[in-house]
Amino acid sequence: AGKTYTIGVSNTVQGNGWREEMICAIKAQALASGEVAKLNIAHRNTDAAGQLEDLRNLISAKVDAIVVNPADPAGIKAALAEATKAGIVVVAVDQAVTEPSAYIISNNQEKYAYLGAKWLFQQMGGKGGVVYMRGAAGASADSDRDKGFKEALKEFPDVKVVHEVFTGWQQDQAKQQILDFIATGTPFNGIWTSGIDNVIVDALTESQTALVPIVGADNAGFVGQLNKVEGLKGAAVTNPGSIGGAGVTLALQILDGKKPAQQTVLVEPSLWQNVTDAGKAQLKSAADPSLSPEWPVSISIPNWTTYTKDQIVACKGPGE
Amino acid sequence: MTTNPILDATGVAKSYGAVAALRNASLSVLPGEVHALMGANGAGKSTLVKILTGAIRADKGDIRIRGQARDVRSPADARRAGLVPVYQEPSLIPDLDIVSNLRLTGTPLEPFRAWVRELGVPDLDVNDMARDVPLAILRVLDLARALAVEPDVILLDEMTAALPANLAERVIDVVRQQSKSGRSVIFISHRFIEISAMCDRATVLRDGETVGVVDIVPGIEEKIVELMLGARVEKTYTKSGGASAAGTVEATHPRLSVRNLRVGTKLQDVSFDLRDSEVAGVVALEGQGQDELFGALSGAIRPSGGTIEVDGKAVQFSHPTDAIDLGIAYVPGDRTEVLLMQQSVRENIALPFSARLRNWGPINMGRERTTVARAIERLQIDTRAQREVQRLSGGNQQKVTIARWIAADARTILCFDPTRGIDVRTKQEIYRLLRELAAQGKSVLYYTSELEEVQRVCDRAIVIFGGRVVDVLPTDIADEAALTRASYGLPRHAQEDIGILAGASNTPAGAR
Amino acid sequence: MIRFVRKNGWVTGLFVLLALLFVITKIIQPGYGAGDFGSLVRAVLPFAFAVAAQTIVVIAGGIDLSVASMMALTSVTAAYMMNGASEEFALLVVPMVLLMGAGLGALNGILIVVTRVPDIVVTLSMLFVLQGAALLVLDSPGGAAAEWLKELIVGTIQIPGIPDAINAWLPKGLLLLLVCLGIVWIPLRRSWLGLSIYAIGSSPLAAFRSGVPVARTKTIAYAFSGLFGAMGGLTLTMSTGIGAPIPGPYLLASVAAVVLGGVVLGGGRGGLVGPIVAVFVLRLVRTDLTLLAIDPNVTAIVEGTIMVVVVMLGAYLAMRGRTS
Amino acid sequence: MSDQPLVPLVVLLILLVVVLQILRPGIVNERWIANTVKFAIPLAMLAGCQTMTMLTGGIDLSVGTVATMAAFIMATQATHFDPTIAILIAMMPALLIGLANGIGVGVFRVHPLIMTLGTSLIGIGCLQVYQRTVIATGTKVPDFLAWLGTGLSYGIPNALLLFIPVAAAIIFTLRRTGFGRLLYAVGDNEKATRLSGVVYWQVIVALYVISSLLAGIMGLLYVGLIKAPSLSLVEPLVLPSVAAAVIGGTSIFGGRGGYTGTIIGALILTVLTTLLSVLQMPEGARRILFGAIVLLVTAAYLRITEDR
Ligand SMILES: Nc1ncnc2c1ncn2[C@@H]1O[C@H](COP(=O)(O)OP(=O)(O)OP(=O)(O)O)[C@@H](O)[C@H]1O
Ligand SMILES: Nc1ncnc2c1ncn2[C@@H]1O[C@H](COP(=O)(O)OP(=O)(O)OP(=O)(O)O)[C@@H](O)[C@H]1O
Ligand SMILES: [Mg+2]
Ligand SMILES: [Mg+2]
Repeated sequence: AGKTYTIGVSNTVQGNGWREEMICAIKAQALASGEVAKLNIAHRNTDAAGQLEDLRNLISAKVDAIVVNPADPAGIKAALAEATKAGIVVVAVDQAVTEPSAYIISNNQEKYAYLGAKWLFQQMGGKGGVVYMRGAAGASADSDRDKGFKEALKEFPDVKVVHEVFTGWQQDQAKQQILDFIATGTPFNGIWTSGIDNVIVDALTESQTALVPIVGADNAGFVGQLNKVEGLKGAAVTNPGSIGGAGVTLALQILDGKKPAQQTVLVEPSLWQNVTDAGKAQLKSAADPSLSPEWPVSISIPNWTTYTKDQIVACKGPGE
Repeated sequence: MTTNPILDATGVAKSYGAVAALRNASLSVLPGEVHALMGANGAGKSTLVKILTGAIRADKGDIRIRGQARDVRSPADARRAGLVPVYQEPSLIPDLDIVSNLRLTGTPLEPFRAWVRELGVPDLDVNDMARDVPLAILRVLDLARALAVEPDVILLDEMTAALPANLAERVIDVVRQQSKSGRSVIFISHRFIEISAMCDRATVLRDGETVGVVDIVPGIEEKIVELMLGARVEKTYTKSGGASAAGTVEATHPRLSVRNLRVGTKLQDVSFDLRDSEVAGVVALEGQGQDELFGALSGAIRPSGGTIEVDGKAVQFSHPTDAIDLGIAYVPGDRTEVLLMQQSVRENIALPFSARLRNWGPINMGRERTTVARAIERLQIDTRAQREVQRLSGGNQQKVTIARWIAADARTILCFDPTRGIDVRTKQEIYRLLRELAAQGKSVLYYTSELEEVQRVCDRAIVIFGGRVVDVLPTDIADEAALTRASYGLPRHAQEDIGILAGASNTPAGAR
Repeated sequence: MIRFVRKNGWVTGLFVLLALLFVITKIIQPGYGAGDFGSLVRAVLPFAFAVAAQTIVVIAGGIDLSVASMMALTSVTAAYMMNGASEEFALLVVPMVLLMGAGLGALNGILIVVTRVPDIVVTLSMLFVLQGAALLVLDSPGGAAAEWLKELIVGTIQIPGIPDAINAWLPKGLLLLLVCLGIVWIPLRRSWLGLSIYAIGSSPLAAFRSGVPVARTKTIAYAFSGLFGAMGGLTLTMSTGIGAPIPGPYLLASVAAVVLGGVVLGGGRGGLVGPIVAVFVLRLVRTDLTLLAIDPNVTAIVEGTIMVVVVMLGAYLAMRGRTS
Repeated sequence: MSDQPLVPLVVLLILLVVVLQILRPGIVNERWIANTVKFAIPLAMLAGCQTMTMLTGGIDLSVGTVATMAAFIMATQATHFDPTIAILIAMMPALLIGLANGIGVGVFRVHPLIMTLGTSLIGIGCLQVYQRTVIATGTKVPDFLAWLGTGLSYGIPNALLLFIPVAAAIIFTLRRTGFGRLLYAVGDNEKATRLSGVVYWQVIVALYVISSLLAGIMGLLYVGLIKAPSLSLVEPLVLPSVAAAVIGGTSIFGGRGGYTGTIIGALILTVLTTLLSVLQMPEGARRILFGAIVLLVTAAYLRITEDR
C-alpha cells in the first residue's frame, strides 16, 4: 500500500517522559509502516473539554483515523461518537474509553499496580509498613492503580500503609515528601511508587537510610538504579509508552479492513525484579543509559511495533 | 446671633499611630455663614473635614448636625445629612466619563451643567473621561457636583489652591451666592485675600487644636496668623534687588533661551530668555499653554517647533533626564505626579541621586543622610510622619517636591505653582529660598496662580495668553491689576476693572 | 460612529482579527463549515465563562486565581448530584450549582474585604481550598449529566422563517453563551451597581468618597464572578458528561484573554465583549494550528508569540495614539 | 523596607514548626531541618525573582520555564561538554528570555503578567523542540551540582554556600544601592521617577534580566537537588514563589516589601507542605487546609504589622 492515510493524534499531557515516548512511538510507527502520509498531532496540557476541542478539530481536518490517549474514559465520549459517525477509525491507547464504537489498546493499570504491590508485599515477608506514593489526585489512571493496589493489600492483612501521599507525578514533590517522612522516624519496610521512582532511591541513599524494597516503573533511570545501586532490592513494572505505536498499528489494520476480534486489546504488564537471576537478566538487557531517565525502557511491543530503536529515538514522523 | 449652629463639632481627636492629626478640634457653623477653617500645613484641617464627612472615623469627639448628635459613618451618610465635601484631592472616578460620575453620586445633570457654566467652564464635554480632564477643571467639576445637590453645608478643602485667578474668582462669587441663599460653607484656604473677600468667621487650628474663632473684619489677618503660628511672623517683600543687582555682570549667554517654541495647538509661539540669578515669573489664565511650556522645557513632552538653547547651545530633550543632566529640574504643580507616596521622605528627596545608570551602585548613606537633612531643614518639612510621604499633610508633601531639587543642587528650577496649598509661613520661606537661589546664581522659572506673588519673588513677569507671550512686565508695575489685565490679553494701558481679585488689590483689606 | 469606533477601537480590531482568522481557516480547510463552527463554539464555552468571571473582578480592581478551581468544583458537584438521578432532578441541580458558585464567589469577596489581604493571595488560597473541595466531592473523574443538559449545546437553533443555510450557522451553544452572559451583563452594565464596580476598580478612594459602598460592591463583583465560574463548570459537565476534579487550563487562559480583550489589569477599564471575542480568536488559532498539522511543540511557541505580539502591538498603537 | 517587621513572621514560622512537632513528635530534628532548608532555598530563590519584580508592580511568571530550561539544557549538554560550558550554554535562554521580558515590559509597556506568560509559553515550546534533539544523549547532573543541591557538611546543607551570598546580594541591592531604590520608586510612581531623570526601560530591562538569571541559577541548583531533569521540573514552584513573596510582606502592587520577609515566607510554605504531607487525611482535606493556612498566615501578619 502507498502512503495514503492521515492519522490524527490527541494527547493531553505534555512534558512528561512517558507521554513524550508515546508520541515518538506513534511517529516512529507511522513512519515504519509506510502507510501514513501525514500525522496531525494535538499534544498539549489540557482537560477532557480541551480534548473534545482537539478531537473535533481533527474531525474538521478530515483525518482517516484518530489515536487518542483519553484524558478521561467517559468525558470524551461525544466527540469519539462524532468521529466514528464521520467515518473515522478511533483507537484509544493507554486507557479505555466508554464509547463503544472505539477500539482500545491499553495498558492494564489495575494489573500494573496489583503486580508490583503483590511482589512488594511478598518481599516484605507479608508484614510491616508500606509507603504508598500515588500519582495525581483525581486522575483516572491513579484511581485505577489504586484499585489494583488495594486488591493486593487485601491479600496481605499484616501489611499496613504507614504513609499515603500524592506525588502529583512530580519528582520534586515526591523527593521532599519521602525525605519529610524519613525525618519522622516512622519505621517502614517497603515503598510502592506510581512511577516516580528514581528520586525515591536517591532520597534514601542521600539520607543514608537503610534501603527497603522499592517498586517503580520501567523508567530508564530506575532500571539503571536496579542494576547498579548496591543493596537495592526492587522491581520495575512495565508500562510501555510505546503503546502509542501499537495504537497506530491497530488503526492501520482497521483501515486496511483487518478488524480485530475484540474491541479491546489489553497489553499486560510484566515485572522485572533484581532479586532473581532471570529478573536480573531482563533488567540488564532492558537497561539503556542513553535514554532520558524519565523514558520507559520498553520502547517497543512485540507484534505491535515494527520501528527500530533509532527510529523512535529520532522521533520523526512521516514527512519530517 | 441667636440662631443655632447647623453643624457643631467639639472635642474631635484623631491619631495615626504616634502622630496626632487632631487633638481637640471644634468647629461651629451657623446657617448661611461662610466659615473659614485656617491653620498651618499639617494643622489638621483636612483631617477635620474628612471626619465631618465620614471619610475617616474620629477617635473621639461629638458631632451635632442641626442640634442632633449624629454619627456620620460614610461620605454617603454625610450626603444624606446634607453635608457635601470637596476634598483636597479630586474625587471623580478617573475611568468613568463625567456623566457616569454624576450618576454614581446621584447628581442631577442639568443643575450640574448650569453650575459648571457658572463657574467659568463654558465648553465642558460631559462624555469625557475624568482622567483626561486637567486638574483645575476637575476641581471645578467636583465643586459643581457638590453644588448641584443643593446641600445645607458645603465643605471646600483648598478648593482654590489649584485654580488660576479667573476660576478662583468665579468660585468666590459662587460661594457668596450660596451664603446669600442661606447655605453654609466651610472654606479652607491659605489665601487671606480670599478669606477676607467672603468669609464671615474663621476657626483657627494649630497642631490639631482649635485655638480661636474670630470674626473676619478688616485687619484681622495679623491676629489669625498669630493664632495659626503661635507667634508673630512679619510679612515683608522678600525680594531684594533681584536680577538688576546680581545681573550687572551679564553672562555671555542666557541660561535658557527659548525661541518660537510651539507644542501642539496649545503653545503657539513663545520666546524669552531666562538668565542666571533671576526668578522669572510666568502668569497665565488656566489652559493658556503654560503646562506645555513647562513640559517642553523639562523634557517631559516634545515641542513641535522652535528652539531651546541652554547656555548658548541648542538642545533637544527626548526625556526629562536630558534636561536634568543640564541642571534643569521641574517641580510640577500636582504633587501626586512626583511623589513616591509609599516611600519615606528621605527616599523621595534622594531619588534623583540614583536616577542615572552610573549611580545605580552602592549608596553613600552618610552623605545622603546629611544632604537630605539639610534640604529638610531648609524647607522646614514637618517629618513627624516621614516614614511614608502619603501620611504627610498636603503642604508638607508639596515641600518635599521642592526639597528634592534643592538637595540635588539643580542650577535651574522650573517651579509650577509651588506655593499651592502652602501656609503663610512656609510661603515666606519658599519666597526667601527662591531669592537665595537666585542670589547664588541659580535661575528659576516660576509659574504662579497667585498674582501677588509676582511682586514678592520675581524679577519680571512673562504673561502668556492663547499660547503666546503677550507681555513682559517689570516687577515694579506688575501689580495684580496689571497682571490680570495682561493675562486676559488686554493691552497694558487699558483700565477696565477685571473682577474682584483685580479690585481687591486696591482695597485696604488686602493681606499686605 | 467615528467616536464609537475610536472608543471601541480595540474591540473593533479584535473583530477584524477574528474575521481574518475565519478567512484564513476557510483557505486552509475549504470544507470548513457550519458544523465546524459549532465545534468551535462548544470549545469556546468553558473559556468564555472563565473569561467572563475573570473580567468582572479585574474591572473591579481585583483578580481571581480561583476561577479554574471554581469551575472544577461546580462541575464535579453537578456531575455528582446528577449521577443516577432523574432528568427532572437536574432542573434543581442547575440553580443549586449556580447559587453555590455565586456563594463561593461572594466568600472570596468577603474574605478579601474582611481580612484586607490582597485579592491575589485570597484567591490563590481559595484555589487550593476549592480544588480540595472538588477532590472531596469526587476523587477521580466521574458522575453524569442529564441528557437535556447535554443537548443544550448540541445542534443548531431552528428559527422558523430563516433559511436552513443560515440556521446551520447558529449553534445552540452560541445562544446559550449569549443568553447566559447577556442576562447578567447587560442589566449589570446599565445599573448603578455596574458603575460602582467600575468605580471601585478605577479608584477605591474616590469611589468611597463618592458614596459607593466599596466592600459590598467588591463582594458582589466576586459573587458574579463565582456565578460565571459556575456556569463555566456546568458547561464542562454538559460537554464531557462527567465532572473532573482536576482544574483545566482556564486560569492563565482567562487572564490572557482578559488582557487581549482590552481590559486593563488594575481595574476600571474595559468591557465583556472584547475578552469574549479574544477567546474566539484564541480558540480559532488553535483550530488552525491543528488543521495545518503544525508540530505540536511549535504550537506553544505560536500561541505565546501571538499573545505577546498582539498585546505589544496594542501597546505600541496606544503609544502612537498618545503622541500624535 | 528596612523596617519590615519580621518578628511576627518568624513567630508564625515557629508556631507552624511547633504544631508539626506536636502532630508528629520527633520529626523536628537536625535531619529534618536540613531537609527543610534544602527545599526552601530553591523556592526562596525563585521568590526572590518575584520580590524584585513585584516591587516594580510586575510579576515574573516565566521563572519556572527559565529555571527548567537551564536545568534541562545543562543536564543534556553536560553529557558531552565540560560542566562549565554546559552551564554557560544553559544560561543563554535565561538571558534571552530576561531580555525579551525587559524589552516587552520596559519599552512596549506590555503588562508583565502577559509578557512573562507569553515568553514562558514560547520558552516551553522551544524546550520541547530542543528535547527532540537530545532524546538519545541521556542526561547527566554534574557532581558538584549534586553536591551543592543534596550534600551536607557538618549537618548543614551545602546549598547555603550558594544561597547566603545570593540572598545577601539581593538584600544589599534592595536596601543600599541606587538600583534597589529605583525598583521601589518605579513601583510606587513611575511618572515621578521619569521626572526625576530615571529612564524606565533601563531599570526594567536590568530587572528582568537579573530575575531571569537568578531563576536560571536556581534551576541549576534545583536539578542538583532533584537529580532528575524533566520538562516541567520547576513549573510547580511558580505559584508558591508568588505566595512566598506575598506572605513575606511584599506588595503585589509595587513599592513595598523586602527580601528578608520573602525568605521566611518560603520557609513557612515549605514547613506547611511537610505538615500537610505527614498528616494522614484525604488529599482534598489537605489542600483545603493548605489554602486556609496560607490565608490565615497572611491575614495574621497583616493584622499584626498594620497596628504599628
Ligand atoms: N494617614 C495618615 N497617617 C499618618 N499621619 C497622617 C495621616 N493623615 C494625616 N496625617 C498627619 O496628620 C496631620 C494633619 O494632616 P492634615 O492633612 O489634616 O493637615 P492640613 O491641615 O490639611 O494641612 P495642609 O494645609 O498641608 O493640607 C499631619 O501631620 C499629617 O502628617
Ligand atoms: N547618594 C547621595 N547622597 C547625598 N547627596 C548626593 C548623592 N548623590 C548625589 N548627591 C548630591 O546631589 C548633587 C548632584 O548629584 P549628581 O548625581 O549630579 O552628582 P554626581 O556628579 O553624579 O556625583 P556622584 O557621581 O559622586 O554620584 C550633588 O550636590 C551631590 O552632592
Ligand atoms: Mg489639607
Ligand atoms: Mg494645604
